[in-house]
Amino acid sequence: MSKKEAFQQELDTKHDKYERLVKLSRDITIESKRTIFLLHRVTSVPDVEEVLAESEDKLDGVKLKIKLIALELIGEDLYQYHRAFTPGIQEYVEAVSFQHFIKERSLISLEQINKDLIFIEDKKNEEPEGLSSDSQDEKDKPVCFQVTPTDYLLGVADLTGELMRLCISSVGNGDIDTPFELSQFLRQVYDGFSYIGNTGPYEVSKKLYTLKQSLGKVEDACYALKVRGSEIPKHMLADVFSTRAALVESDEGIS
Amino acid sequence: MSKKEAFQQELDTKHDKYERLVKLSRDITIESKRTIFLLHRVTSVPDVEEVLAESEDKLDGVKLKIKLIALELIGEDLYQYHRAFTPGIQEYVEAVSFQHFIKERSLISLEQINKDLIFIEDKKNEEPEGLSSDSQDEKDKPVCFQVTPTDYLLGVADLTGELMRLCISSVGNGDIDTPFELSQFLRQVYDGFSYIGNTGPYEVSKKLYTLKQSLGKVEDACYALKVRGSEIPKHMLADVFSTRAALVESDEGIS
Amino acid sequence: MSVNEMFSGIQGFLSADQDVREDIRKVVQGLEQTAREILTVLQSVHQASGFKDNEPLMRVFVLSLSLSLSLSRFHEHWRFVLQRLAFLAAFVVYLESETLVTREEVTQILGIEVNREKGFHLDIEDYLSGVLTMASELSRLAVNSVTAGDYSRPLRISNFINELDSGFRLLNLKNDPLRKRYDGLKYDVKKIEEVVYDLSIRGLAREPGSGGEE
Amino acid sequence: MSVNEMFSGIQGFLSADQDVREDIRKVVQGLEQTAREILTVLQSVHQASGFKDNEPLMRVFVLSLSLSLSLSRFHEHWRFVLQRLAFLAAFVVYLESETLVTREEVTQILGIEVNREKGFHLDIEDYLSGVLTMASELSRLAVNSVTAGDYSRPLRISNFINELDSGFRLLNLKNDPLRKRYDGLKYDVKKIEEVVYDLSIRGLAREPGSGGEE
Amino acid sequence: MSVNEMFSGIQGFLSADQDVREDIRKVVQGLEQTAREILTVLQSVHQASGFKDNEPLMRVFVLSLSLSLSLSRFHEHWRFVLQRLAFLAAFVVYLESETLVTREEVTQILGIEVNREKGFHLDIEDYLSGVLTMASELSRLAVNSVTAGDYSRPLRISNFINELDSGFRLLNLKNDPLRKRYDGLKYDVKKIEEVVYDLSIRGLAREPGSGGEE
Amino acid sequence: MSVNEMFSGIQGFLSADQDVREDIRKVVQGLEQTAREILTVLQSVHQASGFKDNEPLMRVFVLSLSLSLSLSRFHEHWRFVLQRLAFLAAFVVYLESETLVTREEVTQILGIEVNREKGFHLDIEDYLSGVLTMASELSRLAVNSVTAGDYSRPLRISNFINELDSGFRLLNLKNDPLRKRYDGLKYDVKKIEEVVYDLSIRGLAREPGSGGEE
Amino acid sequence: MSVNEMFSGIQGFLSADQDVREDIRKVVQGLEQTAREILTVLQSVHQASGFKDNEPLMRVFVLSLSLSLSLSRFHEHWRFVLQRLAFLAAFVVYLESETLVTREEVTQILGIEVNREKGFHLDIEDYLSGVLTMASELSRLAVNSVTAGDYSRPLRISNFINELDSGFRLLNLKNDPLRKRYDGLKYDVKKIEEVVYDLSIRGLAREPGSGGEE
Amino acid sequence: MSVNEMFSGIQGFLSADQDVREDIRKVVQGLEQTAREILTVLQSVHQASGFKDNEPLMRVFVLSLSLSLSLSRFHEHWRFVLQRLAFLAAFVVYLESETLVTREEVTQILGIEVNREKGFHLDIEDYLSGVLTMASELSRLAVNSVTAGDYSRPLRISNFINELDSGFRLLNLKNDPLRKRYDGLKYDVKKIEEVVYDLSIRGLAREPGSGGEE
Ligand SMILES: [Mn+2]
Ligand SMILES: [Mn+2]
Repeated sequence: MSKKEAFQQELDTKHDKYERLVKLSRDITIESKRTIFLLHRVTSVPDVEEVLAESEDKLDGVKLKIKLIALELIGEDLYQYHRAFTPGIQEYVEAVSFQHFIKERSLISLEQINKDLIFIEDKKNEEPEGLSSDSQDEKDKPVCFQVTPTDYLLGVADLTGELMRLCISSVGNGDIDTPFELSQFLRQVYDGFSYIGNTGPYEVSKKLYTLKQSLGKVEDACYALKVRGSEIPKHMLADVFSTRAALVESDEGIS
Repeated sequence: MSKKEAFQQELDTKHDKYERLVKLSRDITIESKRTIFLLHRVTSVPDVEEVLAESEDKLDGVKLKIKLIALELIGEDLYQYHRAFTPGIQEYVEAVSFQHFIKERSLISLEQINKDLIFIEDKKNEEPEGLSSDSQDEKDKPVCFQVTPTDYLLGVADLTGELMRLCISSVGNGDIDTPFELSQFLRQVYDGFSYIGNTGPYEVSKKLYTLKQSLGKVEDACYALKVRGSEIPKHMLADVFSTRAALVESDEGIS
Repeated sequence: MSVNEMFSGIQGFLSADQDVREDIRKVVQGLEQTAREILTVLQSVHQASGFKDNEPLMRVFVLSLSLSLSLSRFHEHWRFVLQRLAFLAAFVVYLESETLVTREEVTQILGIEVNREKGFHLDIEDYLSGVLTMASELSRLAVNSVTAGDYSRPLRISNFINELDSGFRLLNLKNDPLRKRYDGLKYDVKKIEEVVYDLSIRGLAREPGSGGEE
Repeated sequence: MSVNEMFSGIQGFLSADQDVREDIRKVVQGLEQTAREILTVLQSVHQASGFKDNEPLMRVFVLSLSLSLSLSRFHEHWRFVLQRLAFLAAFVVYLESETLVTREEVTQILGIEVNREKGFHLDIEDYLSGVLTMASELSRLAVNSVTAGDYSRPLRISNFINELDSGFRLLNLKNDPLRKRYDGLKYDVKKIEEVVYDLSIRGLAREPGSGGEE
Repeated sequence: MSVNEMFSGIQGFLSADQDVREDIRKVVQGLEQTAREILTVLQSVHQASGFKDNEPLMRVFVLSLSLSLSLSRFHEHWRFVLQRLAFLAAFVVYLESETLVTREEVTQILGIEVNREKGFHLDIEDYLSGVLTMASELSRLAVNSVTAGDYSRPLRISNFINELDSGFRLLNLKNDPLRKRYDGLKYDVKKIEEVVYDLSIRGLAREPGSGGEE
Repeated sequence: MSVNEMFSGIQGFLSADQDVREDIRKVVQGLEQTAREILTVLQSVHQASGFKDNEPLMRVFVLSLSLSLSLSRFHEHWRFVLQRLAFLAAFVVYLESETLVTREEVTQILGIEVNREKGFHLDIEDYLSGVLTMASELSRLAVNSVTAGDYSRPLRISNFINELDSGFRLLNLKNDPLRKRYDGLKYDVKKIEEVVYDLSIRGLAREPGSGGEE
Repeated sequence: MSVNEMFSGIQGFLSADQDVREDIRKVVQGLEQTAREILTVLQSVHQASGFKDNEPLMRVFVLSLSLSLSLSRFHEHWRFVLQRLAFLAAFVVYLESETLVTREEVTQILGIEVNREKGFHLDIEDYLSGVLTMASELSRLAVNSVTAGDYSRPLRISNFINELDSGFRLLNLKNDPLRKRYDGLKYDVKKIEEVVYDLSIRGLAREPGSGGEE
Repeated sequence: MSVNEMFSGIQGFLSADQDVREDIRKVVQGLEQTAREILTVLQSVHQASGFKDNEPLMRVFVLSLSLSLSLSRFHEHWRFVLQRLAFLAAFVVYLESETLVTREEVTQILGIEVNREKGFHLDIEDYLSGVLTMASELSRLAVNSVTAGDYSRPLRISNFINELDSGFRLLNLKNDPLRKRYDGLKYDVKKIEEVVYDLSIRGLAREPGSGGEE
């Protein structure tokens, strides 16, 4: 009987932790998705920096949640709970790499992502409730979370979908440079994924098709820009677009 | 324009007829299913004849609906509308062959089923509305409906499911002869279907597995009867059951 | 901006929906736990000692009162646990009175509404499904009663199940999962009949009420 | 017999449900026919002659009044036709006033309830889906306006679609089919932008209101 | 044995059916090969050189005469190839006269009966399906005509397709596969509208026959 | 034209392949018919009268000799019928001698080669699949033997199946379909054990050999 | 190029992973073979002769010592074989002592660590899964014991299984595969109850311990 | 024991087969790695800089020489990688010479036998599948060439694809996966035609050969 109770306790502990991680993962997913939505506004607002600053704040909030995951996992088998938080982490990778691309026009590395997830435990009362700090020397060690290469890949694969959306929006808003940069960048990512091919987990191979479609849409957009731009010299094109942008701006009051 | 209107009329006529046939098929299905439900009462009521008579009435109603189908199909391509009424006809075959088995303990033939679907047109006002009797000599010819061999097979395949249910109910009600007769009969039907195998349409082959399961259940029931009957001579078994039946009868007032 | 305002409002609606789904998930989890506990108590009926305690029933009652979900469109989310609770209610009522619980009784026991317009309700299909689960539990009970030396209970169960069976025969079941479950009832009938037969040929069957242990 | 009576009652319920489903099927069929006819009239907007007649709208209004279905649990059965009608209402309202129809307006036009407790209603998802279908129709309209020699309409459509797009950006869409449809909006935006560009580089774009046909 | 005999009889019927199906399969294979060859010749219309030769049409005519299948119940087996042939007939007739082939003309070209009692026939659905396939080929032709420097053909195609589209919109299509194919027509219409737009905005569009720009 | 010539050559290859497939299809159809007829005769073993006639086996032998297909790459096309024939051979051999047919015996009975290089052959997987089908038929036979009053056959079948089961347990099965079918053997074993149990508890089981058939 | 380098690094990581998986696959294959052999020996318990030999157990012990995999993230790859081995350990322990093996005992028997930090370990889910497989084997054993004339073992098994069942009922199982397997326990319990019933009604059941083996 | 001995022998056969499969798996893995690397190099063709280096092709040649598998029955295992390599060979040959690679050339490039009796070979279906993959890559290349400012390449690709299309139209494709892939070719043709159209209408299309590359 007492044996059964011990089982029950072990199962409950595991289950409760799992549920907490699922909850955290969901929160991370929602906040990351919101960050991505926010970042898409860079194509339509005048002040990009403001959007970036706001996204920074949001991502800081997400990082705090990831810290809570890291705290839950101290002394635990990461992979036993991996399924609980992998959706959230992938979405975070998507969001953070999207922000990085907008700022730097480059792919954030796994190392960089993981470096940003090393947390120095400075305040004791930040610890989440329900977590017993049984070993004292843990307070000195930094809490850190390690994104797995697979989660990184899956997040980056989804990033390409967002970049495709960014490209189409850019075209819609008369930005003629971003699409070309994006096609260059997406081709590199696509080539990278092609290189990995089916050596990775099945989920990664599965994304290759969507990735190719996204790349195709971006290539088509560049093609369209090139073809329609062929009718008028490029510097004039820029003029047309700035006039156009002003026109849209001034219209906004009317309707 | 007038050409398009002619198309519209042709499509509408076809579609309306199709819808009417679907409606008739549904009615036939519902009434046939009700007949089958009714017939299952033979295992639990004292007067089997009464149930059979009632089922006869119900099936006569179904036949009238089939006559309406036959009237709709006069001068038409049967197979163009076949999909519309095949579910109903299969269910009718199931019902009529179930009734036949209960009465005769044999399989009704396709010829017999079709013979019962030759209708002599005696009253003119029986014609369904919306049907123009354009050719006069049709009144003399008998209206008849031909069940296709495939519909017959599919109906019989479903019959075996009902027979399995009848067998299990019989055992539950202490009838020890019906299960053995049923196992003999179902084995013949199963052998027949095995013989046809995959030469028939796919739907027929698909039913083979269910048919085998039904046969297995009946064989298991016979086995159970034989094994438990082995503990007591068969004539005594009958006594036990008649006592039991009386007991159930007398109980009914109490609860 | 007008369009923007409209969409802000819409976003509010969408978020609220998500919250309701989350709430349902939690309530359902709690109900499942309660159902499990009640069943554990009820299982003792299969032991020689039998079942006496009907206190757990009260707990369902209390718990379900906290349900204020008024949206039938989330039915799929709680269908399974409702069938489970309907089974438990039917089983308890049978054990107490050897009668068939009505749908109204189930809803009263569980503290829920029958009328679907008034919110949380009990579908006919869910009620019938619970009744069929009870029938299968009764066939097990018939077997175990004999082992425990109670030779009259199987006969009473047999009568009850026969009545149930003829009730179901009145239904023109379309619904596939329910029809399949109903086919299982015949096997329960058959199993109980075999028990009664075994008792009969050994002269152990007694008129219910005339002798019996109870 | 008591159990038998109970089951007879249950059979009644089950039959009634089936009848309701049958009724819905017929109403939906009629609505689809009406929707098709309205669309045919509306298509004339793509011709040089343009669209003038808003009489068909009335017919939806009248027809839908005959709907007295109060059961939201059959939503799946009329979801498709509702989205279609929402699109038509949105399209007519845009053509008449160049504004975005609200959900309330759609329900008034169609004569249905917003509040789901009161029966037949219009889900947010169905409303948004109808709006997205209209957006795609507008991108086609922008192209055909140019062919018909109307160079100001594309600019007005462009502004309207941009507003719509920024509205949708506020939504945190979970729902997969809707999200996918929303992605399509970006292509409509892009297509309209290309038309505006083509007009710009040829000096054909005019300030809406300053010149134009209207 | 009686049951055995019954099944033997049915087996005989099924075997006969199988033989007919086998025969149909062979005829259909031949027709498909012919259809493929005709299409190859017709494809030249998309090249700058254009299409001149209508000799292949004769071959369908001859081949189909050899068809003496009188069983409409195997319709499913030759439905696909008939639709293919109807498309080819419609395409040839359009290329020759820029008119829509009638169902009667198709049956004459293919040497088959319209009246279903007389055997092999052309269903209205199959005819319409063939016409829709032609529409999609015409949208491709509009694109390729521009490449070949023919700026008036796209306008003529546009008018033709618009007529076709409004004709189809009047039809109350119930038949699911046909309905789906009709949905594809929208894309063809849109594509052709865009080609006409491209010509208009560049001042290349001319009224067919009349000359002059808009 | 060069590309055209290449494709003409390729079409030649494809046609030759198609012809072979066509031939196989006919042979397989004939074999299936034979297999069905043999099975019909064998089914009589489940009747009280039992199975006596082993003449049909000869017919497989004769028919399969006419097979001269030497292409193992069409294996998929006759895999199914081969498994069926292997089952029949195994079943007949068991009924005659209550022993397990060997793969060599099956190939001799069917008149085919074991060596795959020499053409038509019997794969181990196909042989084992046939054996498993027989096992499932034997579990049915055990049940029906009891019904027919033969209480000793189930015990003999039980011993045979147990031997078979431990034989299969030696195999390291990777092949997915075979593995799945092997899982079914466990149910057959269990079913037969329950038959033997039913006989034992009623004192009906006798040691095979010691008591003989009833 | 920067992106290229990043993907090369990740590819390196993935390749290393693949190698580990390959190694695990081989070890697991060996373990499966061993498990199969042990089971073959254990199957003799279902024969009249019974099971005596516990030597194979040692072989698992030795083999598993060679496991030095310390990566819990490949748990999925050896989960199945571990459950199998846990079942075998539980079965052997039951046969020897009629007690439930503890998780600690299983890990000792298999020579693996409980503590997950130290590498290869036994999850509580895997342990419970093994126990449930044993329960199903015990229901088979109850049947076969009767056949072998041992009427007291089924009663002892019945008590043991009932204890197990009520133990499991206390567990709040969330883990889906385990939950499904637990549902199977109900059938085992029912089967054993029926065996006990059969013995009871024939007066063959005796209290274990009081009467000894027949 | 006789049955046991039989199964031991069978296990021997199965193990040998498994070893072959294991070997194939490793070779295929290596080939896939090579194919991936070649593709990465070839992808540079879509960049403005273009593709120059044909050295990777040699690496396939060398690696595939080590293949001495003579069993066509494992065809399924390497089918996928062969199609991939055939695609790469076809793509390289097109980039170098703008001609269609023949099946013989592919086998020479890959160092494999055409004759299937001599072992490892290249099926027509695998060759054609590779060619179709190339066609789809060429439609992408047409788009990207325009972006890179090369307006003459799309016209050359268009001519090449049209030839390919009419070649495929000669084939009587039964094989389902290939047929499906061939349907994709129509989209590639259409896509390329639209690119050429876009160039034409803007006066950017030049006859290949007459104007040269930009
Ligand atoms: Mn995303
Ligand atoms: Mn039925």
